[in-house]
Amino acid sequence: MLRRTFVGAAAAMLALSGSALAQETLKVGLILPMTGPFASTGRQIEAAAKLYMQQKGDTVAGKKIQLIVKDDTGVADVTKRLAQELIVNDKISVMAGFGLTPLALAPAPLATQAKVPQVVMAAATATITEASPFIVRTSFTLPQATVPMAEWAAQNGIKKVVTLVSDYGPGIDAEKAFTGAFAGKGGQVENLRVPLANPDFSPFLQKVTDAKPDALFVFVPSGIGAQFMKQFVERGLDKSGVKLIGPGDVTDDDILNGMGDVALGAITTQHYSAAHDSPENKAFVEAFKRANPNMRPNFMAVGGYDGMHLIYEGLKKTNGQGGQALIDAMKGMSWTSPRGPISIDPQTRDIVQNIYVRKVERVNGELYNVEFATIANVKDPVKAAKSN
Amino acid sequence: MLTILFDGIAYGMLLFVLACGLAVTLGLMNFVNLAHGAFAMAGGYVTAVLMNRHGVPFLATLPLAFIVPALIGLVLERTLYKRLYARSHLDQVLFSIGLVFMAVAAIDYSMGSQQQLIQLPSWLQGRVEILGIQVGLYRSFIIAVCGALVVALQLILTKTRFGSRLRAAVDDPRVARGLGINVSLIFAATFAVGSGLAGLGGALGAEILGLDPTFPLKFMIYFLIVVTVGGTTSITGPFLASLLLGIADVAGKYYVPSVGAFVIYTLMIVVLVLRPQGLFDRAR
Amino acid sequence: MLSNTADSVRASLNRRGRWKIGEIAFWLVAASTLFLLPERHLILNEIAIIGLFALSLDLILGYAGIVSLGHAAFFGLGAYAAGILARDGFADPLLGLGVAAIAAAVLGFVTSFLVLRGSDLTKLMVTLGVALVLGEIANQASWLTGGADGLQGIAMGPILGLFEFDIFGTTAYTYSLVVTFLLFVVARRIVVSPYGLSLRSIRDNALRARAVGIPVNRRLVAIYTLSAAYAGVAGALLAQTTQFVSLDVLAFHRSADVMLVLVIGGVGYLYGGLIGAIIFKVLQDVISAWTPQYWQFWIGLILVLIVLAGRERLTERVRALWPRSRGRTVDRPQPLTTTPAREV
Amino acid sequence: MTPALETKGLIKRFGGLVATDNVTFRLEQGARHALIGPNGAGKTTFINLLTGVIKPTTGQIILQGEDITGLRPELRVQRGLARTFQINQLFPAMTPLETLGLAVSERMGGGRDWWRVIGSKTAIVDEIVEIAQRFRLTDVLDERTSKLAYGKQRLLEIAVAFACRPRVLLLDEPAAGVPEAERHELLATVAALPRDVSVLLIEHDMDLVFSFADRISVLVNGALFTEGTVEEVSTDPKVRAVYLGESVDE
Repeated sequence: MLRRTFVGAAAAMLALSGSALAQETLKVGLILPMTGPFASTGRQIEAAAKLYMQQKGDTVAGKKIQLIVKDDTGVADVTKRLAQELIVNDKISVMAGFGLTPLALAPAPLATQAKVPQVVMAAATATITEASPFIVRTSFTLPQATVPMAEWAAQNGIKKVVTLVSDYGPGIDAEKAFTGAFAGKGGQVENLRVPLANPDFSPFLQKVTDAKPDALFVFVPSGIGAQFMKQFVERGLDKSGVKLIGPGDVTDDDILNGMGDVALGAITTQHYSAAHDSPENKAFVEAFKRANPNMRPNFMAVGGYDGMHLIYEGLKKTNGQGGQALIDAMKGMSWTSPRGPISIDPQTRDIVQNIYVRKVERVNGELYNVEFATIANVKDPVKAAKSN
Repeated sequence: MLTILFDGIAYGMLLFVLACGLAVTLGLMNFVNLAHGAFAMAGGYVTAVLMNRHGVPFLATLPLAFIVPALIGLVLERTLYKRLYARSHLDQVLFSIGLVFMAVAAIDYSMGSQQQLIQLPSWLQGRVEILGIQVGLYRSFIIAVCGALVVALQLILTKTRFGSRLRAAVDDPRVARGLGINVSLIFAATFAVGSGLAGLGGALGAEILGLDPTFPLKFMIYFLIVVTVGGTTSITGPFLASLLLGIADVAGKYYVPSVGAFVIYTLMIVVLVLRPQGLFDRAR
Repeated sequence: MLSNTADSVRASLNRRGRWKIGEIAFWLVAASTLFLLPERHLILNEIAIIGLFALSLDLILGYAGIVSLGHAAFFGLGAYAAGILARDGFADPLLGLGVAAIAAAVLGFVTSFLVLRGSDLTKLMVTLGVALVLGEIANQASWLTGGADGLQGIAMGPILGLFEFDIFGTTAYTYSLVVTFLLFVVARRIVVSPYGLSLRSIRDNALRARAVGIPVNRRLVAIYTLSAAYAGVAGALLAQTTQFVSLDVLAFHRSADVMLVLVIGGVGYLYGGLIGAIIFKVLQDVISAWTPQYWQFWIGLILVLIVLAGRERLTERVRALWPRSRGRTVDRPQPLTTTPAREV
Repeated sequence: MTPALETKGLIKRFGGLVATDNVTFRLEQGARHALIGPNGAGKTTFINLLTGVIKPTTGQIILQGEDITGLRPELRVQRGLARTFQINQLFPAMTPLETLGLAVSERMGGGRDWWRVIGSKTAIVDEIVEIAQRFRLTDVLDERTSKLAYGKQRLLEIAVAFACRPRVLLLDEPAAGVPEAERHELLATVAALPRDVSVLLIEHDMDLVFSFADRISVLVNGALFTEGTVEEVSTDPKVRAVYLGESVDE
């Protein structure tokens, strides 16, 4: 017991020394999957974070910000080790990034122990922010993006839906959120789960064909969405009148344009589209494309961009101090992001944002998710339900 | 029902074209080439780059998707692979895994990590109904192309001089050499053709299997299953194994989605333990 | 004259069992890192674990000639066993190690019968298949393993009731290093024992080994089981020191990496795994700090070069750095060209 | 007296091919018995049947009065049936010392010993020394086996089998391939094998057969063709016809 207190004290001192001693530079550890199957997530976030620093300068509250990028290769125990090293050796003020749910959960105990705020820029399982009081999120939660989809579907004459999700945390989250909300409105739902690593969707799509639903709700991690779309169309599901709906991952901006006409007409709900009509977004997209030719910012990028903003503004407020002060400063913060108005819920440390209903259309020769309806200020429904 | 069978056959055919080169290198040169998938990836990227950056029509890219990996294969065979024929399987495995790592990183560096997408010509999109079965046009195309390849390969192997020399070299390289057959040349040519076929498979499969830098690692296991289950002494063995695997995979996911992959791996182990020479090999 | 010969025979036979100066130095250096490199304890911990994992592979590959592309099956099983135990309230680390070792040993024993027959390729595929099946099971049984999200909520108690795991990784590294060292000492004894000698003979020439009266299969089953238990302990160490387990512990790349580690360090002399782990991790750390996206390329290149240069020769070189009392070496056999396939 | 080794009606078929055809054979205690026959006569199959590498289709194999037909190879060795191979089967990466140490310690049940080193047992050390001297290997004990001269490797091949302390020793062409200069040493050690070991010699070299053996069996097409003393067989015109006639200059 005595030892435990000692460890706690040591960790606290460490966090203190991180801000008190290293006056000159404040270090931000950015841990991302830069190689492996989820590398594209890492690349988007890194590019956005660097863009933010390039735009806003690398000095905050009189101190220099140093970004340390580490590749966890998408492996959770590596994430944890890297986080630990960054905390212990580099004495970072904030850790950020975290491309997938397990990667965000693995270092959570460290955040608590060392009192280092952990800014989740990508992972989207609802429960993540409950893993540590030092976790704050600038991406989204799947239920947040999904429940509006269910409501929209119910209001627009869809009665029977088949859900098809990747079999892992976020997928199951999406399935539950949609099924709950849609069944609550009197709809009929059938669930299908596909393995996370899956080369061929055809057997699952065949099941969908056989079920003859009004709409197919789909969640697959961004990246394999394209494959899904193609097979959806190849199977003629679009022509047989099955609407494709889901959270925006499947029509990820990063690869949407490459999907071609097969993606046209897909209806998704999400917090960000590169086609979002606002001056902030136009500037963001343009700058992003200039800095990274051949890339279009997607919802991962905006999560990284806003994450950096949150870190900058938080540090400004605390005058460079980290730890508890920084996480407190981040709570309740609100600003206008490229995606629209957003804020950090002071209770849950999760993001509150508008969710947009979009449809894939061709704009100036390129495919975009064009927003046509807005549901304002959506909180994560899972945690909202708990607090009520 | 029959649609599932049809999809499985298309998938299996594709696997065969991807993996048959591996079967030949393994059977002929007794070389375990885990980097086989890298050649397939090369073919896929040739097609993707030609189509997306240079606007070459899909069909026109296919010959190049064969030729480019074949040339790469030829060069690598002459410079590196041939040094390793006499080594242990372990050395070969390590060497080819090293090549895979390099290929993955190199493609990632030059092409980016995202999925490469290709636009099929419109006449290959969609599906038609034949005798009450829903048939995907592109999958029919794959079956046709791969079926033609299988027949061609079988004819080359059994009817041509090259085929008989190849078979002689497989049976006993020393005797073949004694008969004045240039075994080394046959090895090189076969390796190149095998790599080229993999490339073609990669190009055809980009639409169905996806194409990104991790392709060689993702599908390596499938290729190995085809080869080890099918055996390496003939073309028909791996062919039947591919079809079986394709149909089992698709049907498994359709009927028992929660145990699909499980069944395939277990089956592989059972086959290997009971028939180490492969399911369709003649008993020796 | 006769007693002279007997003495020199005895000396020769015992020489392998004695600790050499280089070995003692190796472990002293390892121990000194506890004090000299306090900032690197986290990566050192990983090195110790991977070293132990590679050591376990060396037991079957280097000493018994069994190739495996699925050794992660045992590593992962050990990790999950220890992790689940800790999650469900049995927080004692040593208990976890024991359970992990037993669980992995049982799996090793059962699957060993699958790898007794067949060519190298068959063995590679069968071991790979076992690991894949296990990965599928862990994925499906998410009520037990947490599925693709990983096993959450591992809380480890203090080691021996005294030493709490700390954030600097010092306790973790000390723990892993001590466990690795103890298991190394055991392995070292085993490989120089008559049993170990019989394994080497099986690797060299199984046909003759049988003709000397060695029950080949039983010996292989035993070493495979032991190796599995070692791998299980390595997995348990990872689970306990990172307090996290994900499906990744069973993934193919774990098996491939450990093979790579062992090959970099050299097969068949126990230190290969440890040295390989050091080289591999340091390289990975350095290269990936320099170019986070593309470090795999350089690892791949190194692997290709090692094989092309002839890894046995390289291993000889490394071993030659060990001070030895006489010029005799214990290396791998050349391919057994003298063994025709007569066993069938 | 019980024969050292005996087969009764031994038959081995590979598909349609009869490789061993109803062989009933006796090896007397302390015998020096040679088994000869033209190439393809089934000598190797017969040896493989005796040692248990392959199982007979029907028939019995009896070692020192005990039926060993169903036993695994290593158990036959433990019961006193050892063999040498026509082509050296050694442990290339081990030394002769380790090879002999292995064989001796295995015989003493030491192969299950996980903990001690071999050299700690005096009985083992003494026996290694004795065998090394008998087979003239004392000088090369610490060399790598793969680096030994061929004649020494051949001696080691016999020494390993001898280290199993067999009651019956099967020598498969012990002098095959040995250069003339090293041949004498080898033949001398073979001739000096102790008399309590019964030896079955499989050989092509007629000089060696005539100088070593006191009985000869002739195997033709998998069946026992004839059997008798050296004199009887060497003068048998039928044997000359089927066997000696075919390989005059061997």
